[in-house]
Amino acid sequence: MQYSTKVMEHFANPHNVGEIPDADGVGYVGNPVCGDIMQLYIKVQDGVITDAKFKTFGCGAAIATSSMVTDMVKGKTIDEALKISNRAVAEALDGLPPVKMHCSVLAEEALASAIDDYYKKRVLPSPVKLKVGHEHEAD
Amino acid sequence: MQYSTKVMEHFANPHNVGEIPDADGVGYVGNPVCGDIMQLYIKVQDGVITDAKFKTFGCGAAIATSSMVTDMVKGKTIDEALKISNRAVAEALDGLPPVKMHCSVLAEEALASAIDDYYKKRVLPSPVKLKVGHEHEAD
Amino acid sequence: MRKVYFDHAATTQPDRRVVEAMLPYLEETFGNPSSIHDYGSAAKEAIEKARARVASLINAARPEEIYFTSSGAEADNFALKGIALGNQQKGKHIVTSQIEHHAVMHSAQTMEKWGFQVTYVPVDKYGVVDPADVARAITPQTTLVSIMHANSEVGTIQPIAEIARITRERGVLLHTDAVATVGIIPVDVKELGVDLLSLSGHAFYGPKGAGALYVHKGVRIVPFIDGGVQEGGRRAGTENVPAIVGLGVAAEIAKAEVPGRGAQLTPLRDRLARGLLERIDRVYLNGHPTQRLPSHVNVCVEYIEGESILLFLNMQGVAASSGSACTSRALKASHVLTAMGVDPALAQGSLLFSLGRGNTQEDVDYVLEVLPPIVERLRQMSPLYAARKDS
Amino acid sequence: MRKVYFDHAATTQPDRRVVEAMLPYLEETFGNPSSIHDYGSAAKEAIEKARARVASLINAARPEEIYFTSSGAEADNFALKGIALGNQQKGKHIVTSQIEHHAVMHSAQTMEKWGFQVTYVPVDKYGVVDPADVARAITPQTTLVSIMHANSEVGTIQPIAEIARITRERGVLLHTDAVATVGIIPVDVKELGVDLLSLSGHAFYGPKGAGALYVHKGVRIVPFIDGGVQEGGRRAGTENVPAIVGLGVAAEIAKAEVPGRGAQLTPLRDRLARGLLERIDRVYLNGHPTQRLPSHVNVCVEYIEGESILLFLNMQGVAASSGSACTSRALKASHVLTAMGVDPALAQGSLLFSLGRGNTQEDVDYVLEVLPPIVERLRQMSPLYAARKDS
Ligand SMILES: Cc1ncc(COP(=O)(O)O)c(C=O)c1O
Ligand SMILES: Cc1ncc(COP(=O)(O)O)c(C=O)c1O
Repeated sequence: MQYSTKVMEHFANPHNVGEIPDADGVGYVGNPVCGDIMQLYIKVQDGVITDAKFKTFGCGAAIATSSMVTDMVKGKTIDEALKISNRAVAEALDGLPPVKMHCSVLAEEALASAIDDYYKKRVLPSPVKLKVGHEHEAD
Repeated sequence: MQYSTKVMEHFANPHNVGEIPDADGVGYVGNPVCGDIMQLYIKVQDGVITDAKFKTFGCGAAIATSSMVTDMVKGKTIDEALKISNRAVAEALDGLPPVKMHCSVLAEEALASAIDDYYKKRVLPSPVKLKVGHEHEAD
Repeated sequence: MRKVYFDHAATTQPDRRVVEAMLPYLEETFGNPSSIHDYGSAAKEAIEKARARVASLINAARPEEIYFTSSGAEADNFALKGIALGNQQKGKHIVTSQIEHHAVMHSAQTMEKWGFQVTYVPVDKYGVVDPADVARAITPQTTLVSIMHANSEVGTIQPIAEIARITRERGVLLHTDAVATVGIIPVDVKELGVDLLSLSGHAFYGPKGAGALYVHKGVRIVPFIDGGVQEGGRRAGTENVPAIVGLGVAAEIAKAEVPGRGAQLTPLRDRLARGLLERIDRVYLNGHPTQRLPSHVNVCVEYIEGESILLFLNMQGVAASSGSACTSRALKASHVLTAMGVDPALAQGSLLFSLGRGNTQEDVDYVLEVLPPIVERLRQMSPLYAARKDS
Repeated sequence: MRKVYFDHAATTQPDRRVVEAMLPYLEETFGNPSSIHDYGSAAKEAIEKARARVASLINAARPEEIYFTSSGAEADNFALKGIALGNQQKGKHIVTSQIEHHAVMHSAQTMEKWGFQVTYVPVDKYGVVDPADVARAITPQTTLVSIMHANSEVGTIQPIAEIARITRERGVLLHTDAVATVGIIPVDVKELGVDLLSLSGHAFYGPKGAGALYVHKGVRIVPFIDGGVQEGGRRAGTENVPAIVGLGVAAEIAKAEVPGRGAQLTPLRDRLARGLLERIDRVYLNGHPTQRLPSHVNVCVEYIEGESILLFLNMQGVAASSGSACTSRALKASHVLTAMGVDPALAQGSLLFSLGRGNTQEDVDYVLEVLPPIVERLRQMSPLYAARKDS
């Protein structure tokens, strides 16, 4: 498989694996039939994401993008985090094989889903437009 | 080219090349468009073919079958000669590649044409049924 | 680190004798077999010798019944499209199964776009086609039935001889994709009763770049690659002489060695299968318990995904696959497991260990040692595993 | 006896560096490029490197525009059938010429059976297609024009860039069969302006078993060999890794050497052509006097037939051909010479000497020495020669 060294590093030793029991937002995207599920937990303080963790069922790229996106959001404001595109995640991993780009999309969506959950939990209008009817439809 | 040794011998040093100026019968079959022409001369004495010669325009197999058929008819009666089939010529050459079998047909036809000419010259009814409308139609 | 190659279903390492036989044809004896000079004749002779050897391996009556192709996939395309197009005045219906290799399946789908009807017969949970289903699927318009000899993912062997009795009675041609069996287990076209059979050199210690289609004499088939007069006018393109020579030698070696290969592989296969079931919970064996190749162990590991397991195995020196090599870069679950009724989520965790003649008991034991911790680690990362423990 | 190989149009001897580059992939690095382990990655990397090299040789913008095939013939079939079937919603008409290689011509004829319309544009007596004829042949239903870059029998080079201006203006795709030119003379897909281009490794000191089709990005083409996801899903079958590696190295070598090859071959070609005309009466040179390959000398020798000359030449150690290797075992006169208006009887006496980089002036002089007595001898046997002398 033509994964970059960076992808393989994050796959072999992923950062931020686990759950946050008292998370402020939890995202859950994908489904087992498609072969990828990401569960992403965020902790938010004063509009800033202070911690992020994930659990992922999926291929090497799915695990690596989960690891990378949780790294990237930490310390960012919610608004900044929402601007992290799937391309940015892929680029931070020195690229993904074309057939694996959907994993970076999933990572972006998992993050959006977690932020959406954060707003919902606080009964605030969510700025997140979740994609529906997509192959990896938000749960 | 998968010619037998026998074919190559007859091709490289063909027997009976030439013309018989006072031939008793001359056959001429094939046409240049098809890539093969055989001209076959016979000398007949008391119903026996005493000599045969040929000139051929054509591939290796055309030349080798000409050489072989002229060898085979010498000393044979007309009736015996008419029984020489194209298969017999091909077998005498230890076989021909499938795409070259038509050359042995041409040799059979050249012989038939020469015998037919022999009867015609003597104003006798010819026992030969020349094939017409064939790719190598008798001339 | 130990290196264990358990991906013989994807490709095999060419035999040293195969490679050595090829070498002169890579450089010295380089003529075009169609040329009518000594360079050409030498090449032509070499491919005719190879043709006879391949014919002999599968017990074909005549070497001319063997048409060389560039791969098993090309042989499959040739068989399906060549027969369907060549016999369409009789009808435009073909029958195949739901578990064929993509080369057959996608050829059939292409033919549907061309206006042909295709029936895809199902399989049971072991991956076996029921000959009665084939019999029911045949209509007066049917020209061809194509059922693979053994499935390359799960190793299940199909009842081809039984199916052949039906196709013969019904006057329908029978093709079998035998890429997974030729050179691995005994294959005899007369015993099987097939009209066409695909094989591929690299599947049995031969070279890449050479496969073949057996076409029984008299069968009406149109060329797939149009062009010159090579292969009796039925397959154009300058012949890949070195690869064809290599295929011939691989066939010769296989003829001698195949009878012994099962006896070597079966105990290893069974040790591996048993070990996996014992050491890892929630692991399921796929395929038929007895009607199976001696080489294949296909399992589903619940809660995790196949590729991630393979990547970790690779870091430990173990080469395996998640099923068909052709789909291992694709996204969807194996169509074979799906057809067998395996739950789609479970099918994502499929692993294929395909053994070959170089493998030893130490290889098996090494895999049994390194795999359980990998599975455990990935399960710890899996939301499905967590959810299952919660419930 | 001296050995002279003058049949480079049929095939060439692979370069030593090509063969050496292939060796590791025959045995050691045997993985399937689709496999996701180190064995697979090593193979995958090797073919991607080769792809970049082939792209560079023909100045393709992107390596992904190169699809590996098993031969030039397969590339031609892929181009014609893949484009015609992939774009049939636009129309079912294609334009080609009367002098194409059989791989193109017979593909076009097959497509006629499938209900496509094909226009075969003529050539002039030098074998040149008139771009105005192509322009006239294009209809609103036309999807593809396929005109070869240089004819492999007579060596005439076609005005592809001019034709490209027309096809681009008319919104029609342009394919060129460049098997006779890539690696022999400079070929640049951007300068030519083509959308698709076929090439073949064994034509330019590369291995048999590897060709390629260049497909400009965005062009709609359906797969020819259906199956797995190899070659971006556009060409199935396990890749012939060693041959592809060899093709890559041949491309790299050609990139460096092609600029010099013309200068080496042209004087030899001209010496041979001049010598034949001087030493044998009733010999006619075929092809264009200047717009021609540096390698080809094609002549017709009146009153005798080509194969018999070739057999005698072979006995003297000289390997030549009567035209396309694909037809040299067939019966009919060359369709190329016929399209050029050569008298059919004369066309039976066609000879092609195709020179390559190993050839020397001594080779040329040797042929000029041995050929005249052969011609004389066969003419003495020929009834046509006798008839001509009589008249
Ligand atoms: C112009 C041309 N096209 C196509 C081909 C077929 O290529 P291959 O021999 O690789 O099948 C040839 C073969 O020499 C050729 O000369
Ligand atoms: C059953 C089956 N059919 C066809 C093929 C395709 O053969 P090839 O890899 O030679 O293209 C394979 C490949 O492994 C296979 O397993």
